[in-house]
Amino acid sequence: MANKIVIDELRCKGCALCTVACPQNLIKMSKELNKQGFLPAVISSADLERCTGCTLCAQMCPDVAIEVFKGVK
Amino acid sequence: MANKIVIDELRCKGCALCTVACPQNLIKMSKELNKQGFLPAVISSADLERCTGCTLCAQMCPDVAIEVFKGVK
Amino acid sequence: MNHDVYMAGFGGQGILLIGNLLAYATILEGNQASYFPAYGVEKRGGAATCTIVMSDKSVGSPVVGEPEAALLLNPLSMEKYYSHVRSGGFALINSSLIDDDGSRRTDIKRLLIPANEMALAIGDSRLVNMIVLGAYVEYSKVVSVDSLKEALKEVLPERNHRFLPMNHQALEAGAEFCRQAFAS
Amino acid sequence: MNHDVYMAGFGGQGILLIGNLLAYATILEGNQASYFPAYGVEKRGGAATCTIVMSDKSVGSPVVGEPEAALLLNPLSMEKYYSHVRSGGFALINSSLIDDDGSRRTDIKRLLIPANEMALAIGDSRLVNMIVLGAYVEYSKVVSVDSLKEALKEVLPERNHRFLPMNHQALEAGAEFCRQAFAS
Amino acid sequence: MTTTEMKKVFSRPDSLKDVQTHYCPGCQHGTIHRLVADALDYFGIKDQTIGVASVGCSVFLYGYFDIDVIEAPHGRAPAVATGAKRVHPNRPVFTYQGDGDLAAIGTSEIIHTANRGEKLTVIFVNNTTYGMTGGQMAPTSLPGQKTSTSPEGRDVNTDGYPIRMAELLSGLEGTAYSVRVAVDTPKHVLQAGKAIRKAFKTQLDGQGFAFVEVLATCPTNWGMDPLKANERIAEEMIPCFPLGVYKDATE
Amino acid sequence: MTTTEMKKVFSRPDSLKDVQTHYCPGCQHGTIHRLVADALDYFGIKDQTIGVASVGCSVFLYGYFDIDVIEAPHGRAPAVATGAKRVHPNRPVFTYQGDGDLAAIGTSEIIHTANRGEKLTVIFVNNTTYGMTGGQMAPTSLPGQKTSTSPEGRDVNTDGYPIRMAELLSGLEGTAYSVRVAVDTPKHVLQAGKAIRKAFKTQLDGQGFAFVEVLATCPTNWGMDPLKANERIAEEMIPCFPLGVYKDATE
Amino acid sequence: MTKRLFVKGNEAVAMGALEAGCRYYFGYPITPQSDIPEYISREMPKLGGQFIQAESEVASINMLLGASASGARAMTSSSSPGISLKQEGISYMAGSECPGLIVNICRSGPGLGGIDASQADYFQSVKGGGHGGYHIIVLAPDSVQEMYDMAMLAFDLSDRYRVPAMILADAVIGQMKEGLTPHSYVAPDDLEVKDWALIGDGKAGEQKVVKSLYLGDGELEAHNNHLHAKYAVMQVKEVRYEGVELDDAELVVTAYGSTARIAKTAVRLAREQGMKVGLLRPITLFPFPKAAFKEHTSAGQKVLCFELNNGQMVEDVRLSVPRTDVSFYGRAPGAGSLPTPEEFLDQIRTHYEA
Amino acid sequence: MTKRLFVKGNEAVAMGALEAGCRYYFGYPITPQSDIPEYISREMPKLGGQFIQAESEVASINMLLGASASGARAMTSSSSPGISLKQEGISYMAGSECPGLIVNICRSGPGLGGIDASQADYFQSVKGGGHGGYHIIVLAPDSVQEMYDMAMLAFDLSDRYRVPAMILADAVIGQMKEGLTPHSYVAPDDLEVKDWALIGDGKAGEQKVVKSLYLGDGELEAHNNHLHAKYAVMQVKEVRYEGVELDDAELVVTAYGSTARIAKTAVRLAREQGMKVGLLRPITLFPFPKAAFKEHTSAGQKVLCFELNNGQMVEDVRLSVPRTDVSFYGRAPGAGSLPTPEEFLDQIRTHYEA
Ligand SMILES: Cc1ncc(C[n+]2csc(CCOP(=O)(O)OP(=O)(O)O)c2C)c(N)n1
Ligand SMILES: Cc1ncc(C[n+]2csc(CCOP(=O)(O)OP(=O)(O)O)c2C)c(N)n1
Ligand code: SF4
Ligand code: SF4
Ligand code: SF4
Ligand code: SF4
Ligand code: SF4
Ligand code: SF4
Ligand SMILES: [Mg+2]
Ligand SMILES: [Mg+2]
Repeated sequence: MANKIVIDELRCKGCALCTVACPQNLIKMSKELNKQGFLPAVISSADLERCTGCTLCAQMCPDVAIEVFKGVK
Repeated sequence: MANKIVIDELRCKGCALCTVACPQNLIKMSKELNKQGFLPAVISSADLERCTGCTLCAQMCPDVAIEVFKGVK
Repeated sequence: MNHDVYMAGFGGQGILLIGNLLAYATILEGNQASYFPAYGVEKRGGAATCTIVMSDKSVGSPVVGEPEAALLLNPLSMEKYYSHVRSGGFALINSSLIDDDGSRRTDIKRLLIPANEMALAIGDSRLVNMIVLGAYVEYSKVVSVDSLKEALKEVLPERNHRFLPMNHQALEAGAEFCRQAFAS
Repeated sequence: MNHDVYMAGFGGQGILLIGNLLAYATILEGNQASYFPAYGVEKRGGAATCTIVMSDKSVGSPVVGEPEAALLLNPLSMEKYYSHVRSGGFALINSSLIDDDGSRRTDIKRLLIPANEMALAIGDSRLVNMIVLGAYVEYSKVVSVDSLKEALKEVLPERNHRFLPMNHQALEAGAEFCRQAFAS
Repeated sequence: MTTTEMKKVFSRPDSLKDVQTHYCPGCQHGTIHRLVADALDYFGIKDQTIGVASVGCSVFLYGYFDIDVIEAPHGRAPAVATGAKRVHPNRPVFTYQGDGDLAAIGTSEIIHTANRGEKLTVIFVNNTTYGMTGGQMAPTSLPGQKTSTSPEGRDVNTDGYPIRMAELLSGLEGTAYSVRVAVDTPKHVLQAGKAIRKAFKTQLDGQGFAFVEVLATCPTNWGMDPLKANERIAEEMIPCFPLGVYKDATE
Repeated sequence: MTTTEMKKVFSRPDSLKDVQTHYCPGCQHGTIHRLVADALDYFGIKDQTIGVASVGCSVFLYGYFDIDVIEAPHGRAPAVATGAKRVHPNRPVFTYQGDGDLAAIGTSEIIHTANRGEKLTVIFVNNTTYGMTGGQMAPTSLPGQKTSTSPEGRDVNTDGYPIRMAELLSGLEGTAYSVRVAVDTPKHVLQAGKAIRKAFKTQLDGQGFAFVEVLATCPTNWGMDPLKANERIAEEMIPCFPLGVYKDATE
Repeated sequence: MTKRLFVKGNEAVAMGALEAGCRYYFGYPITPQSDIPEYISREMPKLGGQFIQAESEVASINMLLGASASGARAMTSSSSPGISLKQEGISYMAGSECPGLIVNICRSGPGLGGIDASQADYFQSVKGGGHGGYHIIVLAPDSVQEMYDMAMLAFDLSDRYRVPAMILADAVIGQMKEGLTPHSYVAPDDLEVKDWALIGDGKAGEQKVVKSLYLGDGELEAHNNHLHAKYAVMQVKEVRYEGVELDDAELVVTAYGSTARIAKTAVRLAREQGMKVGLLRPITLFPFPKAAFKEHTSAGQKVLCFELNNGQMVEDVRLSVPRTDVSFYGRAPGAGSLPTPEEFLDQIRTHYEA
Repeated sequence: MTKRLFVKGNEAVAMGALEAGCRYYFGYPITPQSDIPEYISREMPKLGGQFIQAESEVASINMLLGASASGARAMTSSSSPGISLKQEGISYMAGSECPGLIVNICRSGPGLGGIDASQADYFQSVKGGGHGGYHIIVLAPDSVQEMYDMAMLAFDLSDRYRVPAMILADAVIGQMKEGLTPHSYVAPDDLEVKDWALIGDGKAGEQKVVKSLYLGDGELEAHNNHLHAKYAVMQVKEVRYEGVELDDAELVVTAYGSTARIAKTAVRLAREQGMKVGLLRPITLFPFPKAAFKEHTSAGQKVLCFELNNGQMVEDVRLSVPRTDVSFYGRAPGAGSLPTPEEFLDQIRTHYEA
């Protein structure tokens, strides 16, 4: 079982609300602008490993830029 | 000591609210139309004798057609 | 046929009812009629007036400056409207309440009718309007008394139909009074 | 004197500020100027454009169909407005963001300026607007750089006056770039 | 015994002109006018007071009160009064509004005026109908009440519920005093008089917005004689609109 | 491990179009849109539902929701929705309104629509300011809040008090459900989602008027970054606008 | 339905609307039109429709917008001050192309004014009292029969063009009783299903939006031009007027609604006195019968315009025939201010002889 | 106060109003005029006045009525949809002869439309968007300086005639920044103490009533005639317009406000190209400069009217000079819909050469 999130970089407006929502503190803000001029949220593959699929980051995202997947046994 | 009320026949619209307000039941409705076409409230001189000057009739009169006087000792 | 009549009195004298009745009777006879009430903000106690225009063609103005006939039921109406009656026209004056006999005008026909007394004689002071209407149609022949009766049946709610006979009596009495007056 | 310039970029590039500055400097020099912003419902992220008209007489239309000069700061502006520049006019193109070098038009003067890079070189990416403005006034001479500096002092709130030197540097850099470009 | 030995203990207040009103027989607008005038007399403020008339049977306020009056559009008296009060913060200003005026078209104005805590006195005459226009359903009409626009009686499922303004406004912080009274018995009339006086005192003391809802009759549009109409207040209205002080933040 | 072994547990609801919104970064209109769309998905009513857009930052509702939409004049969404619902009693109808729209200009409409017990769902986004027009004072602005029309901060003595709509509407008989939620934490978001679902269920069950007030940010006009703005909800808004169910007559 | 009835104009317009299939009424009481909601509150439930007494005129017009956007035939009615309050909503309906019937039984103003007949809302009705330079269809019945007939016509025109329609009358036409011959409503063949409206016919994914917001570059300009193109079509196709003895008229009297009724008698009296006078009565005030005025003044006839106001329609007459001699006789509205046929006759004589 | 400032038109009108002694502002936010309440909310407290952000436009106009009836100089401002909502209140102010300033920074409609500049509220402003056939004074500034100056003028005219005054501008004039030379307000000598108002000067028993209700026979008619008599005086005494190179003009261009600014440049360009073209810019839209149009077209000049709408002021031009050849070129408002001087120049050339 493994879980993951996918952040749609194009939709993300860089508000950072997901970063404080994640109980595991997995999401960080990028230092590089996306095409719209925002600094999007990112998650490293290392951190992704620790994702519990709790969806809390996605719940908070105003731009519905996060999809969450849960591993099926 | 004696008390009295004065009903302004011209102002009275014959609503009869004063008649039920008087604890002594002193006020009656006339059988004759006044100039405006209403049957005004009247009080007989006999009944006037029994007036306590309580002002309740006047309190109820929507047309402020009643004045109340109280006898001064 | 082309007639008009102005009716005025105080609220409660039943002016609007007879106005309606007259117009409706006209329509029942296959002619055209308009009924136009004047109404005020003050619903009660104020003046009640209306104009009926009757014609065998379509009715033009529902408003008339100098009516052919006027039914004047109280002193205020007499004061305000008597002078407007068209020269050659007709005024019906409720002499029970109006002192002025209108004799200053010689260019119109007048009928002084003690409508309140007559109504009381029939048994109900509220019949003043019917008496006056009866007299007017007798004079003008704009509609028949029968048409008025028919109209009345339709205008009065069923539950009040027991008052029909009294009303008929008042209409007849008014008509009769008029006949007598002009016969003499 | 009778000049006009159109400026366009995206919100946040500081277009409206330099528009204000230019118009205000014009007024400080005793001439007339109008500043007209176009604004949208979408405050952020959308386009920001404004038109400045400068004259020694009273300014007529604050709106211009074919501007004498255009300062184009992002690709969208280039796409939309480049073709409107008056024949014989001038276009200042931020080559840091705009790939199109505008060479298809030969009837106007062009200056490609790598404003973003220049701004970063001075130390703040937000200075793009000042660099462009410096270049424009160097080219057009509508106002002196000194007037712009004076205007800037008035327009910037006191607490931001510590940024004045940096802004001055950017204005000068833009002007210098323009001088160089047209000298060569 | 001569008149000189007698003291007048009840007479027409000075603030009320000595004229006949146009109100129908038994209509309690007259009673409420008198109570308001009594309050103006009591505080001696007749010459300072500004009355704001609303549109309803009481639109002729200026004809009855001997005070300065501004006539407001239907429902807007609280806004007009706000304008007047801001200009003359030291003059007492009151509005006098019916239930159609205040609780229907003027809902927004009364709520926000109360919420701003404007230092005004509002006299609200709830007679469960639009009197002036001929007895249409009001927001305060009782469930089942037959009116000219609810011929089968007010149906709460489609027409809504009688709205309780005294309660509603008491939920706003700007409201300093909110009370409901009636004028159907001498006792209630005396209480109503006190409430109205207190509503003016609240304003004079600068304590905020003061609201008095008065349950009253409209015999004409209720199709009842004045006595029957008066009885309806206790029988039908008070059960739906309980009397009482809903808020008193003046202490 | 491949994707095929994974189950999507959170994704964009069907009722929401797959487009970028015009909202500012961190603006919680987006969150609330998503929650409403989730509810429409949940009940499978996307193709029946009529949304009534108000005037405010959310005016482009039709651009984001894949449902039929009527655009109402500022403040009038409840009246427009009433018209629509009476014509289509079996279609779910909701309004989506800001605090300027609903609690200022639209006060009268929201109160009477609730009082009539219209079977509607109202989503009320309280961000204590007029977002779209550039951050003016709203009826819900907090005491002392600096806005573009209260540069020294809202002064309750002249500007009035923050108005509490969830409480106010719960005082009306026609209101079946009135609740206040927030979207500042994942927990609150989940609660808000439930409340919104319940507000639709109330309508679908024909139980009356359902109202959900959502406390949300306007980072732009508050002059705060999205995180700071989000914190303000717990720090300043909730103390003034307590969360909770104010009325639930659906049982 | 052929029995001749004797009813008020206000009742007739309500009857006509119901006969035309109007099933939603939203209104707020105001004299002198309250007979309309009163009648409808009695009759609508029998037809399975909805009568809502709204909390205000503003709410009413917006409920109408909602019902119209939902595909229904619906209406509101009011009188002058109430109609003023509806102006924002009317502009929205015009902008979002929502049909619907608005009845204005005009009373005297400005402000609270009085409750007597008035024609002082002409400008408001035909020039657009609301913002944004739209127009609505404006019909001016002059009899109880027309109140009935035009309720139907108003719905048909309104649906055909997706333009709100107003019936503009006053206390004379609204309070007057006359004979009325009711008849069954027959929908015109060309009326289409309102597939622009939220009638619930959509397949999944076919979103319908009713709105007046157009923010893209040029979108709103195009929308406005589209609206004005519709007005231009109506100007050609939908003008209605009545001509009375115009053929040999040397003086053309014009008036609408209540004053037209009075003018009809005045014109008859003038004819009786040998004056060659005719009447041109605009029935559609918007679109205005410009061409009719041109036609009937082409041979140098003069025009005399009567109104119950200080001069409004006369401007449209003048704009229709700029080179014609157009005179105006108006009466400012208010209690006791109804002109009489005799009064109009005097004016006719003066202008005829001049 | 002689320093030259660089400010927005919206700010200028607010500054002018405050300088003219306006101490009460009541308004509700709406783009593109929110700078006005924002400016006043900052500045009014310093002057001891009151700024109220009302709950709606309806409340604002009625607060204004209350303040005006209480004798104060007071104002409101809004933009098109909000102005529509004020129509009932404006009619009441007109009827009860309450002066006061209403600013309309007109935006594009109908309905929600857009926020761009528009002149489509001309009819609403000058013909009376509200009920009852009244008029208000309407001033159309075309520069930031005039926004300032006309705020003062509006208060003076409004007080002098007891007629509400409107400043009608749009996003071009309101959002534009230009130089402004402020100056001190000097009250005209003829302005009287407002002893009709509730200014608290009364002796006991001298009741003051501000109302628009007139129910006695003939009272309202007389009142309306009184109002219209004032309008007639204003028509003679208070017309203002600007003429540019009219003396030898063969084609008279006319436009007001924003389009007049654009037209000014177009006329200059035309002159540069040798065309004899002038500009007649109405400054008072009501009263309208009829006589000026007569004067400047008496020798057969043609007129070309520019508007940012589908044709409104052009009707008043045509009514002013019915026998003159009047052409119209309009642009329906909306985003991206501002005409340019070049565009107007093309039109001038076409009509000049025709
Ligand atoms: C804008 C507007 N709408 C409607 C009216 C008509 N109108 C006059 S009074 C009134 C209602 C009066 O009822 P209420 O306020 O209860 O006062 P009451 O007569 O019962 O004392 C209405 C609807 C109006 N004058 N103005
Ligand atoms: C009649 C009218 N008045 C004012 C406006 C301007 N206006 C547009 S949105 C808005 C307020 C928006 O605030 P809110 O409802 O709180 O929504 P938000 O943008 O904060 O989500 C205002 C005043 C308008 N469009 N129409
Ligand atoms: S799903 Fe939960 S654990 Fe995973 S990134 Fe989001 S918040 Fe963190
Ligand atoms: S919450 Fe959404 S929009 Fe905000 S930073 Fe995270 S992914 Fe981006
Ligand atoms: S004063 Fe009292 S006792 Fe005397 S009549 Fe009146 S109510 Fe009766
Ligand atoms: S209460 Fe007054 S009006 Fe009524 S009957 Fe008695 S005296 Fe007459
Ligand atoms: S109609 Fe009713 S409220 Fe109006 S005066 Fe008559 S009784 Fe009083
Ligand atoms: S202005 Fe405020 S409410 Fe509007 S989109 Fe931006 S953050 Fe959201
Ligand atoms: Mg009432
Ligand atoms: Mg908001």
